[in-house]
Amino acid sequence: MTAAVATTAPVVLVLIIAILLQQAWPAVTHFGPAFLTGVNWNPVTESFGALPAIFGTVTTSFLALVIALPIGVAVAVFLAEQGQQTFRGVIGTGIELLAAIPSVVYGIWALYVLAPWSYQHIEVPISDRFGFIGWLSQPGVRSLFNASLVLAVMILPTLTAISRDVIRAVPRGMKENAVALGATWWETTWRVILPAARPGIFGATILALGRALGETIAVTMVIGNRYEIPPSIFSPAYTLASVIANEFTEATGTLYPASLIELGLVLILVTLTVNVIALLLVRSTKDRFAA
Amino acid sequence: MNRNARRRYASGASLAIVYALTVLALIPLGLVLWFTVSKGFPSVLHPEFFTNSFRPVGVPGAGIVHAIVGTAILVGLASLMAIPIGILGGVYLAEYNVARWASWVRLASDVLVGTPSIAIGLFAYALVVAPLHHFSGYSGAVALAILMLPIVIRTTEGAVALIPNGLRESGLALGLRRWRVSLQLILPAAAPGVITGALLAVARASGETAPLLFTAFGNQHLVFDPNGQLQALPLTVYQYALQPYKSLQDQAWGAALVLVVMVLGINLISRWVLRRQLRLASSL
Amino acid sequence: MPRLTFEKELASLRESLVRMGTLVESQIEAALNALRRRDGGEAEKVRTQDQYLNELFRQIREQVFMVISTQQPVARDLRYLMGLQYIATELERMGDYAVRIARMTSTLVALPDKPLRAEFGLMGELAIGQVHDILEAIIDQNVPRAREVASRDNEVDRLWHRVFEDLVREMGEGPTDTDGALRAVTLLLVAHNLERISDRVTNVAEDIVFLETGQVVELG
Amino acid sequence: MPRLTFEKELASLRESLVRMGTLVESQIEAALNALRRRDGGEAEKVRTQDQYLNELFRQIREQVFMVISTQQPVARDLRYLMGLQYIATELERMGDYAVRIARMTSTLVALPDKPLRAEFGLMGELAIGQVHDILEAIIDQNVPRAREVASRDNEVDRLWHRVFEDLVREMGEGPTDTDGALRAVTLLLVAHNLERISDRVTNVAEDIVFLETGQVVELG
Amino acid sequence: MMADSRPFIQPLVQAGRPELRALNGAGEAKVKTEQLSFYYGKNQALKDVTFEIPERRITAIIGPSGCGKSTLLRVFNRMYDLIPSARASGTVLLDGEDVLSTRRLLELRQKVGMVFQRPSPFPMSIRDNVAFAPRLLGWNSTRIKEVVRQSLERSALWDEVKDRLDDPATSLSGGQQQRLAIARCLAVSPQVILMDEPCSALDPVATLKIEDLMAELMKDYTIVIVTHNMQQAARVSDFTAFMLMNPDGRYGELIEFAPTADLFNQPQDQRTEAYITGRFG
Amino acid sequence: MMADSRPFIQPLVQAGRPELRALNGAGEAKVKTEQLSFYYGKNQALKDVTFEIPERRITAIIGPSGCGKSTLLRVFNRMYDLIPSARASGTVLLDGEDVLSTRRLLELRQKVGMVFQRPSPFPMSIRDNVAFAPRLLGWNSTRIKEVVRQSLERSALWDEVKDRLDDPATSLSGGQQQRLAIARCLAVSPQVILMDEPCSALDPVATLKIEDLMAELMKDYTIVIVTHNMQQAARVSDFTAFMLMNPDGRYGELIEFAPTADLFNQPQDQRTEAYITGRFG
Repeated sequence: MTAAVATTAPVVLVLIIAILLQQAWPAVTHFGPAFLTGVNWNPVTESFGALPAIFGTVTTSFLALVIALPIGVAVAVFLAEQGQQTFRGVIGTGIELLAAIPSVVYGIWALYVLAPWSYQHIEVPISDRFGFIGWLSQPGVRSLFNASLVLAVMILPTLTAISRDVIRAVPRGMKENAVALGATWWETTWRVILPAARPGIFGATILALGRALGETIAVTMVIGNRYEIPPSIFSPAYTLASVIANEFTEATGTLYPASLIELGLVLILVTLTVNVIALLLVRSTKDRFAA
Repeated sequence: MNRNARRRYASGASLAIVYALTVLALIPLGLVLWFTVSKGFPSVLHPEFFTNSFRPVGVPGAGIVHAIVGTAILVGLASLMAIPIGILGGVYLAEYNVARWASWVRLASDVLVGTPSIAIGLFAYALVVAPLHHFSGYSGAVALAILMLPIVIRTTEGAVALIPNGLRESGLALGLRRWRVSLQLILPAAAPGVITGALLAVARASGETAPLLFTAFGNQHLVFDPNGQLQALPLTVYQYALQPYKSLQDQAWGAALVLVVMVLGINLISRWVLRRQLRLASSL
Repeated sequence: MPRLTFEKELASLRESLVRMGTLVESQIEAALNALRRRDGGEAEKVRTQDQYLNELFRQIREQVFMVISTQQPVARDLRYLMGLQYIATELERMGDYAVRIARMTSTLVALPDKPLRAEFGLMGELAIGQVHDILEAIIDQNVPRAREVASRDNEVDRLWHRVFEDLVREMGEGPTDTDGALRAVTLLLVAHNLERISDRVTNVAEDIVFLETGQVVELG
Repeated sequence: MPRLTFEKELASLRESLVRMGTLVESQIEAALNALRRRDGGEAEKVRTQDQYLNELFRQIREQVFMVISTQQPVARDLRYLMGLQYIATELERMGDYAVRIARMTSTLVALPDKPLRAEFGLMGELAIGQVHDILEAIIDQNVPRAREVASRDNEVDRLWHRVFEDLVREMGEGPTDTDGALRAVTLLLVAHNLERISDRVTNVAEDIVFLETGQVVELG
Repeated sequence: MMADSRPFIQPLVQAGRPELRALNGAGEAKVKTEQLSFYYGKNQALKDVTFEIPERRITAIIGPSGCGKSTLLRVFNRMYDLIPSARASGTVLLDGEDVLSTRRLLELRQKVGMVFQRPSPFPMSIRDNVAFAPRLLGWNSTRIKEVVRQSLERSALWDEVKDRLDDPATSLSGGQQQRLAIARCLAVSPQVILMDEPCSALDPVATLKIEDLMAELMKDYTIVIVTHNMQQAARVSDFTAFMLMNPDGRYGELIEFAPTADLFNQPQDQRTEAYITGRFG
Repeated sequence: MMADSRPFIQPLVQAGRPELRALNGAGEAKVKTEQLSFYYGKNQALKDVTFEIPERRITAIIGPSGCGKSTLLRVFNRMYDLIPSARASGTVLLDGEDVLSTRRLLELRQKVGMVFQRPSPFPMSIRDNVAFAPRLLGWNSTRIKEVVRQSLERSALWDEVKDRLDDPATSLSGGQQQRLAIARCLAVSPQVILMDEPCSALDPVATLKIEDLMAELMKDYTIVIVTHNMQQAARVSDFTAFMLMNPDGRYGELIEFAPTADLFNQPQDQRTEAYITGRFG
């Protein structure tokens, strides 16, 4: 009985892929591999290519990660320190709560607050100085960069929370030993604790990456939804999720929705691989200290 | 000595940097809350906001009751589907985790947690909407259920796994049946953790937009029939926010505030429950 | 917290010791009776009895062993065990003296009878009294009593010296024959052994002081 | 795995025991020399020396205590410790006999000189030899040797009986005076004590067998 | 005289010496183990263990870690069933009934109680902890009430908790929790009690309390205790089994089984002596 | 004769008896503790602890759990700094330098090494574990190479690991890991080594190995060991401090400090005797 129930998870997972594949089949057969490399998206001529969306998705996510990772780990280290527990507790809880805030809320905030601000105080100044570098020119309110920015804010809590747990999982004895050997706080953290936690933190990172890749709403609201490989990180772009979110409901015919669903399929496969890697890594750390 | 002085200095400096970064991290997160509250507050002040449903732009007294009700129905249905299954599954994973494929189940549910909600929306669409040829609350509930299921499973398993093995052994050593030990000794001990899991799942589900876009789809009127289209809070925020009309944008902020309060509320409760669980487990 | 097992074993050990003491006492008594009544049979019995005494002694030692190796006693407990064992050793010796007296009795029985001088009776009384009382001191762990008993040693010594001098003078004066000499010498040795017994009592007293207080003292 | 501390303490304990043995041996030797040379001073010295013997004995006991209470020895280790302690007890006794011989020597010195009969020399030789050899047996933990040494007891016994009979006969025959009697009796006691010493050696031998093999045996 | 001198020796013999105490009355084999071998999947954990656990006595199993003493203990109540791939061969007879093959597992475990290293009290009141099993066994409340009291009394806990039976069990100290665990297992009135390092998590004071308790329980129960603390085995047990891991086979085997007093004074096997005198390895 | 009979007694006295061994050469106070009190926030953990730890001797601190022995140990290298709200008053002098007030923490901790109950090897190779601290001190590689070897030799681990110095430290057995921990702390050549229950996680065999090692190290280091295993304290230490929790104040205090042999034979304090003879509480 329970055994049967327990299998629902894998069953569902397989179902999802199977059904989406079946739904996407027309597109898969019609475009073949070219779908992944095609650059235009034209419902009228029914020519669809996923590359710009894929590019958008991947770049936004990685950019977000680059911004969030160092900060996240730093905060995690801060939180894992003992002392002023209540204080750290409050901050920790606060950050975890922010992980729970619906993405649509981040979206609206990004749309009306973050994006304008970042346009004025980040994009413009940078492009003024470094505009001569192509991909730092043409600042815009709705841009790939701002999407990354909001993503960074959104994954920061996850990143922090998991990293903190991993760091806390490092046996206290290690810290004590290092300190007893006359190591400073930094030496202890940097040479003993973080190395011990490394795999776990890496796992957390990739997990966050997965989140970023799949994030739909917030990105859709600020990325500008232009279906092209943007010339600059400050220009509008598109992501797999956004395309689906924006176009699926009005998609007509067979090939158009099929293509959209194929986009979804691509998205799933990307996140799936990323996730699997992450999970295996996290697990390995846990086991290390379980022994 | 000299070197040691340098070491102390380096250590101090790096500590300072860590603190600085923490502050930096807190700023945007703080701002999110601040703006949601400050911008959403005005619209929340009107009682109609909670009693009335959609009014065309310009017509005063617009409200979001239809969205709240919709969310309630969707999440309610989803919970009915996801939570019981999730709990049993979680207990099974923790209690019989020796089974070879258990680790696969675990991996699957983890992956499911990470699957983009939009894709799950697509799935629900293909599974329910397409065959029935109309958007419906049911399809939305299905989507949300799929979102919730892995969360419930994993948190339940986590909570159960937290219970020291000694408890299990002691129970069996007293000559009690395996399933009795699992359900009458272990599960009660893990109850708070399990509840936490359920609550978190609910919170997550009630905040999701993407899966509802082409399942529940949305509805401007207050309806209770899950077989038809349903509005939901997140949908409201999403749709109104992108409108050029100030009034709708304000309603969006208002809805956002309601949503945030709801979600954070649930979270805080679950957290409180969880803390009791941890204290208990550690004392076992 | 009692440490039941350990206490139980200590108790049984003390008990065995008391048994041993009683046996010793009866041995000495028997030996002296034999001497007084010139009863060769009784003397013989004393000698055979001695084996039980040795057996008891062996067992007490073994028991002490077992308790030490299984209970890891320290401080007072250990002292107590060792003390009991010291005492056992002394008792076993006393037993030997009883046997020796018995042996000499057998010699005397073979010789022509003569009235036994009063001192022997006295010394016997005293010695037996000491042994008896020291046993009580052991049982009710009574240190002052032990000291008191030890102090009586002097009296016995006095008697022993008197007996010695008298016998020597006797031998010196007047015409003697081998039998006479043999008898005198034997009696002398009997007295000597009685004196040794009361010495041992002193040692036991010292051991009691030790096992109760942990102090090493020289009595008498 | 060696258990360094414990081994060290065992070693030092054995060492102390050997010291004690050597002292006993020299005590007995001294006592006999005094007897042979009629040297009151030497005899006196033996009696004063005895205190060191007792001190040594006290310390060995204490040491055994400490080792038991701190090292919780069991089985062979415990047996070994107890064995050493038994031996110490015997040695201390031998010391007492030496003292007694010395005391008697003082008595004899006061009396008119007469040639000492050969048996005393012999018995002395034998006794000392036994003590000496049993010490070696202890040092190189040599059980057969111990047994051999113990077996020599019979020879000493034989001598003791001869001395006894001769002296008694002497006293019986012919005219004697108090001094003569005293002298005879004293010599008799000397011989008696020598015999006792060699008895003790037998006990030591038994103890050696015990601490090496764990068997309780009756030798001689 | 011959006759009435015997008593001088006889009674004494019984007093101090477990192996002789064992001879009168109780002490017949309660559990017979013959040629017991045990495997975790491919690797063998025990080989040809053969010995008899005497009734209403305390039997200690000692040995260095990895010698399989815990494994052996877990055979007696089939705890190893929890581990798949665990397999036992040979015979283990409890009152003549085969433990390894019995289908009546629940009865077996009620007959053979077990106390673990960590007391792990159930997350409920002290009373409910003791009453837990009886309730599931569907005993009526009066009987349960009775049992709770008895068990707590026997485990020398009653006086300490009788006024707070409804407090959570977790509010007890480590030592008390362990005694509660014992009470819990007494509640189903077992005949054999297996103890797996019951004191290794306790301080000396609590430890000695438990040891005294064992001495008490011995009167009515057959106790088997696994401990890596030799001194403890020596202190509490009547019989001791010494196990060692076979250097080649990497499996545990029984080296020597004897009355405790003998094993700690005259061990028959070189390795036993080496181990108890700490000259080992 | 008087004269040359003395030697019969003299040397013997020194041999078996730590407190007397202590008298010759080493044994002067290395750490002086005076009126030491310790607080965790509001509640007092130690009160007026005053005693002296002799140089190049093994000093054991025993007592029931909660008597504050670990706390006391953690004062000597200021480990308690890790716990905020922990506060110490009184004086602790190490070679005359005040430990409580010193700002030169790193130096202090290099001088006072510590070994914990759980060895917790660092997630790196065996070699790197030992080389950890020296590298922080910026020693040159040749010197480090040298130190690694020495430390491992002193901790009696060299022969077992010399061919696998680059294996992860976690691949070692529990006992080896503990000796590695010792090597790790020897590497910075401390003068005092604090050991907090170093053996409570090990089996008897590994335990005795460590105890022997301590006996070796004693020649060059001052060792302070906290253990709840009285027998162990008795076996290894020259001096023993017995601590107890004050029933009213709920703070730990030093009941008796004496040469081990004396403390276990003639304890001066009732409570000490009660504790070591197990008649406690």
